Amino acid sequence: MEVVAPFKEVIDEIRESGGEAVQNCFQCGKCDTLCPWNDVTRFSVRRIVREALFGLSEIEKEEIWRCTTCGRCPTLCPRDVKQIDDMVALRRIATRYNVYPGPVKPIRTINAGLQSRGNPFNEERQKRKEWAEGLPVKDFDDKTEYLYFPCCYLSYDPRLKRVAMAVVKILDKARVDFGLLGEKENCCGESIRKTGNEDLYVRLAKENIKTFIENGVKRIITSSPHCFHTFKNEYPQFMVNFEVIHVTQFFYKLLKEGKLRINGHYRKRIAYHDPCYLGRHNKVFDEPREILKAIPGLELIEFEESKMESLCCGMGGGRVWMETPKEERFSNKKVEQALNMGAEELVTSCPYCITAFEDSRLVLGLGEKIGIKDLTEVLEEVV
Amino acid sequence: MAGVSRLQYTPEIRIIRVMCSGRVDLAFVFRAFLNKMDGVYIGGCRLDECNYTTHGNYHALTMTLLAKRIMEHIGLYPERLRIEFMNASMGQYFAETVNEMVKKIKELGPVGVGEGMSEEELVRRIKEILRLVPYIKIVKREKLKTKLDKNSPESWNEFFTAEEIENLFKEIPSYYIEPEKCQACMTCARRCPVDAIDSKRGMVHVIDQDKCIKCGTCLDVCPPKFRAVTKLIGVNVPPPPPEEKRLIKREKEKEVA
Amino acid sequence: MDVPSVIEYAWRLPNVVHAQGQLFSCSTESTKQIMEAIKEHGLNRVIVAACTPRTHEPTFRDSLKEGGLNQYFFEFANIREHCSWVHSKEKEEATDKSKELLRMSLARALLLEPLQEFELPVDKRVLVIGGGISGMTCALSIASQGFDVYLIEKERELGGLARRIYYTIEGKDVQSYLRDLVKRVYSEPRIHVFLGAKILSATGYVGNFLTKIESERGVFEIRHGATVIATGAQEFKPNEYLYGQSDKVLTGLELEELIAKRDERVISAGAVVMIQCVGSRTEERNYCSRVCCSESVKNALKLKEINPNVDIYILFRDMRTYGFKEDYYREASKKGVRFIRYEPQKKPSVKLVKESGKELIRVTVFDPILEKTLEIDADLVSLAVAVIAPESNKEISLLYNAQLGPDDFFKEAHVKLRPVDFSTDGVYLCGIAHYPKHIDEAISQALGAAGRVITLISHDTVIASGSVCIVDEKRCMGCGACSEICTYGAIEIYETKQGKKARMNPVLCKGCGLCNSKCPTGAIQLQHYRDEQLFAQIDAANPEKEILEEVKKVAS
Amino acid sequence: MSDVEGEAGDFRVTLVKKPRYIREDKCTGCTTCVEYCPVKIPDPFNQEISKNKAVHIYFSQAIPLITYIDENCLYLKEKKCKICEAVCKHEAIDFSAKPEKVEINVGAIILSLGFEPYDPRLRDEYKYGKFKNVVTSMDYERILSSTGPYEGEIRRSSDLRHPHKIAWVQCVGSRQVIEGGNSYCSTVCCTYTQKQVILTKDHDPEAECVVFHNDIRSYGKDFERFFQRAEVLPNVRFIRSYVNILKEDPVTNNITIRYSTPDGGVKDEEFEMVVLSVGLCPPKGASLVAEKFGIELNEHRFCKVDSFVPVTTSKKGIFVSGAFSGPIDIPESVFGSSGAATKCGELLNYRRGKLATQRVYPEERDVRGEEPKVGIFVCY
Repeated sequence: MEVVAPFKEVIDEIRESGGEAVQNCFQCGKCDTLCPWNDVTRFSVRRIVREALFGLSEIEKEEIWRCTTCGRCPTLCPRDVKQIDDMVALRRIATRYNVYPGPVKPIRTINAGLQSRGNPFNEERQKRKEWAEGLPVKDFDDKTEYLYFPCCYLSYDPRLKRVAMAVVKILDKARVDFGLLGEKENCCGESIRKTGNEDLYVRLAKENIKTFIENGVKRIITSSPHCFHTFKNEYPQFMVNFEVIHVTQFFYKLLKEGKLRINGHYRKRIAYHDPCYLGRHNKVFDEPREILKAIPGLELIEFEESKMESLCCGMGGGRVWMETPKEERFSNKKVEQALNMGAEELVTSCPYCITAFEDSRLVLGLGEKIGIKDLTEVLEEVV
Repeated sequence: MAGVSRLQYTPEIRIIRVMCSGRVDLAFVFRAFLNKMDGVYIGGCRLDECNYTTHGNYHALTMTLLAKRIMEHIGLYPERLRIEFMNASMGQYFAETVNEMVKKIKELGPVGVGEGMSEEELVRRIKEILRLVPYIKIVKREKLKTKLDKNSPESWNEFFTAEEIENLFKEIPSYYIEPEKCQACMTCARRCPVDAIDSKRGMVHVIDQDKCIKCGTCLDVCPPKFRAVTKLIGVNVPPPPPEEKRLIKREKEKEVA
Repeated sequence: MDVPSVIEYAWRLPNVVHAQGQLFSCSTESTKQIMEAIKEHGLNRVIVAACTPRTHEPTFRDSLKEGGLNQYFFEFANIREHCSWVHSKEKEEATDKSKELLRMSLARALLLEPLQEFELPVDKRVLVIGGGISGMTCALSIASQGFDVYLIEKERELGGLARRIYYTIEGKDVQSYLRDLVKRVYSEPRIHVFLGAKILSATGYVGNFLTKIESERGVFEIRHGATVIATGAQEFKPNEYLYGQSDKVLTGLELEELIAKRDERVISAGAVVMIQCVGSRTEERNYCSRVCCSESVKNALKLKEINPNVDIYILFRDMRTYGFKEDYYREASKKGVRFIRYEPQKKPSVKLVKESGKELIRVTVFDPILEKTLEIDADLVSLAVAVIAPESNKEISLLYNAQLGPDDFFKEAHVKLRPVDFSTDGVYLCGIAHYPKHIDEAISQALGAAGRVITLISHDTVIASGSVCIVDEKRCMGCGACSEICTYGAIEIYETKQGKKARMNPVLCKGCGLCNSKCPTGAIQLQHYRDEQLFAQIDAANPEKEILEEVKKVAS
Repeated sequence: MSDVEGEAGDFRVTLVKKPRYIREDKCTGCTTCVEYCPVKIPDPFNQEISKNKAVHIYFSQAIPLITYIDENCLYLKEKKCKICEAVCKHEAIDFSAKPEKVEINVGAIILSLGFEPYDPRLRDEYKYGKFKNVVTSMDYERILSSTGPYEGEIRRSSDLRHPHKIAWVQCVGSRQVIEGGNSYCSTVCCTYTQKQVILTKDHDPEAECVVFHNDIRSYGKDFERFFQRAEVLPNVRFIRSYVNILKEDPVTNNITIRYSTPDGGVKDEEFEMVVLSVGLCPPKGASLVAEKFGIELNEHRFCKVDSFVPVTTSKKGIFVSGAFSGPIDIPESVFGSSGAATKCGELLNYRRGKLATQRVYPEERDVRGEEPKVGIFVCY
């Protein structure tokens, strides 16, 4: 049997990196029973926390990179162990030592892109607004009421550009006064922060904040729950408070106020997937559902695990940039579940989720059988 | 609880209240059979949950096991006797076990009849047992005190064996006062707990075998210088001397003189 | 069922001079009817055919007393729980059964005898054995209600185990509470304290005890009506984990003392390991000592308070910080106290090592979640040792017939119903003599015991049931079958001119009747449940028997 | 209790007694009214698992053992029916009853408000009310009871079959700092669960019982032995892990539970029934009571007690006993209540016995030598 002694220096480093809450753990194992990884492989949050308590963490191993920060275990942890903070703390140490095991290696490239061009794809800044060409949208100025912040994925990803376009069309129909900052904006920094690169996050955030302030931004509409979460919950650490609203919330408000009217039908059976950062982390469960329910002909069905229990797509916590073997992808499971429930379309409202589901659809060869849509796209068809 | 809960059970039973199952005397069981009760059900507290501190229910248990063997010995079905342990909330259990027992006894038939025994024979055998109850209590006293293992009821059945009961009845002693030795000192008569000794001054004492409970007190207390009482096993007790011959020697001599 | 036919049947039974139906026998109206019928018809036996004696027997017995009749001439036939309710669908059978139960009751009733309940005078003074927190609390409460208390303590100082406890987990100062308590005891004129006391002998029973003690003040005979056992408990001294071999290994209380005194060893300690369940939850002492988990958490929190940099490891099997104490367990975790679970098969091991010239205790323990063995170097090791019953419990148990449980703690009469009483009347129990417990719990129990004592001694007399055993000495052969099974010690065998005989102390008899069924000769009889009374009832169950001729003979 | 004023030694308490619509002096508890009552309601005593009538006896050992009419009564709601009045032979039904105001003068007050079992509906994760065969320990207690909804047979509500594989989930609502939970330990659940396991095995020796826990807290007298008694029973397992109540089989209504294993894995296991060992919460209305009596509550909303004398509240003359002072078991409650009584005695000792009167009986008749004369009274 391996004999080990508590490693004081590491304990201190973990604590300083924000993993102090590991000491709250009383080893009940609840986290392991909730963790979606245990649906596809073997993974123990409890053990990682325990190792951290004694400074025995193995930062060179892939384990500390697993957590998708889906937030299931911390919401039900009886001891408030703050597993996400703990995991991020460990990743911060790994990042500090520049240790990235195999599947995590792409993070290096991502870092580079974010650093030089403010987006993970290392795409040119100028192209950030390309998708909006020919659409009824103006540049944001200090008289514009709302900033629409489409996120890097909606800006560059060919599939997701369609979502951004849909948003713009809807906003236009509702005569909302909004604009884009385009090349001036950076990635929100949410995911890179979760990979432990705190410095980069701070830089991105500060730049964004500066841009927002300089351009007189007060109200921000976001498409990505990740941007939404960061602006709303994390940027305030820099003493700023923007009014942040997610598109689903905003559209719901427009519908309720009668500024947006649904004219068409959408005769499909739809399963709605709660993105972790919209749902569990920010408790936005009802607005997306209310929108869908308001569409005539649309039949909304629920997953067995939904809302607080919703199964993560697997892309959070920087996993979107890491390699996950086919058989370990939560999104495959989710798409299959939707199919088994008889859903014709799987609808969600997060670019990461859509990326993951589209990928699963492809990998599983389900191209014809199920559609993957952002809620915005559905709404756009009927308003 | 069966009553309060209005649980329905078969109406054949008659309940007699005692404060502790340990109060149920071996004699009560046979007295019931003598009265043509076809079964006897003893209900006690759950083992180790004694309402007193005496754990009388364990004593009731050993008594029951012994009684069952005796019943077998005299040709009665031991299933006619049953002991169950329960607490106040176990009305359902009570009702179930009573129903079960009554059903079983209906299968066995009326006491004696079911066993193919004539009524006279049944009464004779039970009366004989009732007469021997004190003897049985004395001989089996230590064993009846045993606190059996409540977790292995399967072993209870072997606690008293048929052979043991066989011997119990084979070895029934009788006490007899030898006329030649008795000095009519009256000690035994005074000490006999059941007044079974016919004692007159100057007359040889005689033990009334029907009254005698075989406790052996007479044997113990007869002055060593006389040693007039003997314990007889497996032999018939000689008939007492006729009244006219009971005058003891000393008195006879007096008379002659 | 058909009540009129039952009444009609009742009239046909021998010796029945009155029979009537009542709508609701236990109502005031009906009991008055019974009283009047006793007078009018000169009744000397009353049978009520109604419900269970458990609820209304006292009511009807009272009616008999009001009617000028001995209450033991009352007999209940339970035709509700035994007939109408349980055979509600078989009206005829239920009616017939009722008649038979009535006949059986009558047979017994004819043989009932008048019995007297004893009124025993109650000495209003109380003996409290043990001058710890429990004993003092109990004594103070009793004394403040106007009764004299003799508080005896074997040590030369009051306080008991609490003298070694400095603070509670909630942070309260135990020593100042204790000082205050002692002061209150000494300033209470009704409490008579005897220190350095030893009990020489004790006799008597509820209301009338006589205890002889020897103390600093000499030999005294104390008469008292009630006895409270508050003898406390003690700390187990282990012979494992280097205890007694290294001064770095302490018990929890020893550590507490060092903490309280701000001992240099505590202030400078880099690492402290606490090992739980030392001597508890073992084969030898198969119980949980209840307080140790919270005590260790308490000490850990205190240590962290004094010295935030100290590393504390608590090695436990199950953390038993029950109730609100759980909050302190969590707080300790939050403050960085590390909790390591061990299984009894893989107990931690402790050895002395020298590391860079410094002597340390090296504790190794297998962590089941890490699946690795942890090695911790500690400056101090504190053992959460068992709380054990003092040897002297056995002696006191014999003196007052106060039973002990399997672990030699005193055993209450009933876990839930009578948790501070003994099955021996007039003797009560509180504090850690009962079982390890926290101070507040001990105080609560001490007050509980005081309450029970007051319930007894606030009356001038106690009433003992008339349904107790009596001995017919003539029939007794002195075999001792009765006395050996009477756990109340109510029967003694003594020498007479006619040999050994049993003698009953009716005050101690609880009326279970076990001795009756053990007696070969029928010399010992439980009154109200005598052999012939029960025989009569059994005989009367026989429907063929033309009843009661025999019974009537006996009865008259 | 509608009002209290005064101080230690002299409290005036106003009580409002709700009508039971049954005359206590006339009702014999024959339950004819129950038989005829047309209104079926979920039985409140049986955790609403079985049905009872709008007029009913609360439970089989209730004192007094007579009926009451609850607010579901058709007559009380809509002035219809009154069948019970017609069938009652004892004229015990009294719909004219009104709430009664009673004023009492007392020297001291003991608050024994008890506790409220934790409601697992407060958190979706427990699936109570969602999965049919998830019950609380209170439900299960009734299910085990011979006067319970299934007359002492263990059945599950989805198909009334006897479940043979049952899981207990410990610390439901206890030992947690999550919203809707209690941070403290409820103290009694470990032991009552063991009792339920033992009783389950008594009912069905083949039953498989699994208890999921994080610590077994057998801290009380003889609890350790009791735990061992449960632990050694065949097919009984105690597993150290909190769980995720994962899913319900749509056909069998069996429930899958996921638990963690020490080796870093998890296991899924299917059960026919799941019992939630719910913890103890402060009694409902504790805050209102506290306000009316002028006593303080602690941070968990239980009664705040003197930390050395746990039967004493923050107000003189008002004492507390039982679980209102915190989660405690029956023995602790019993000696605490005796303790509260003695504290009242200390307070009111100066007027002890002032209200007592001696009862005098007539002289006892000597019946020796009399022929037995028996009087028989038969109760209808």
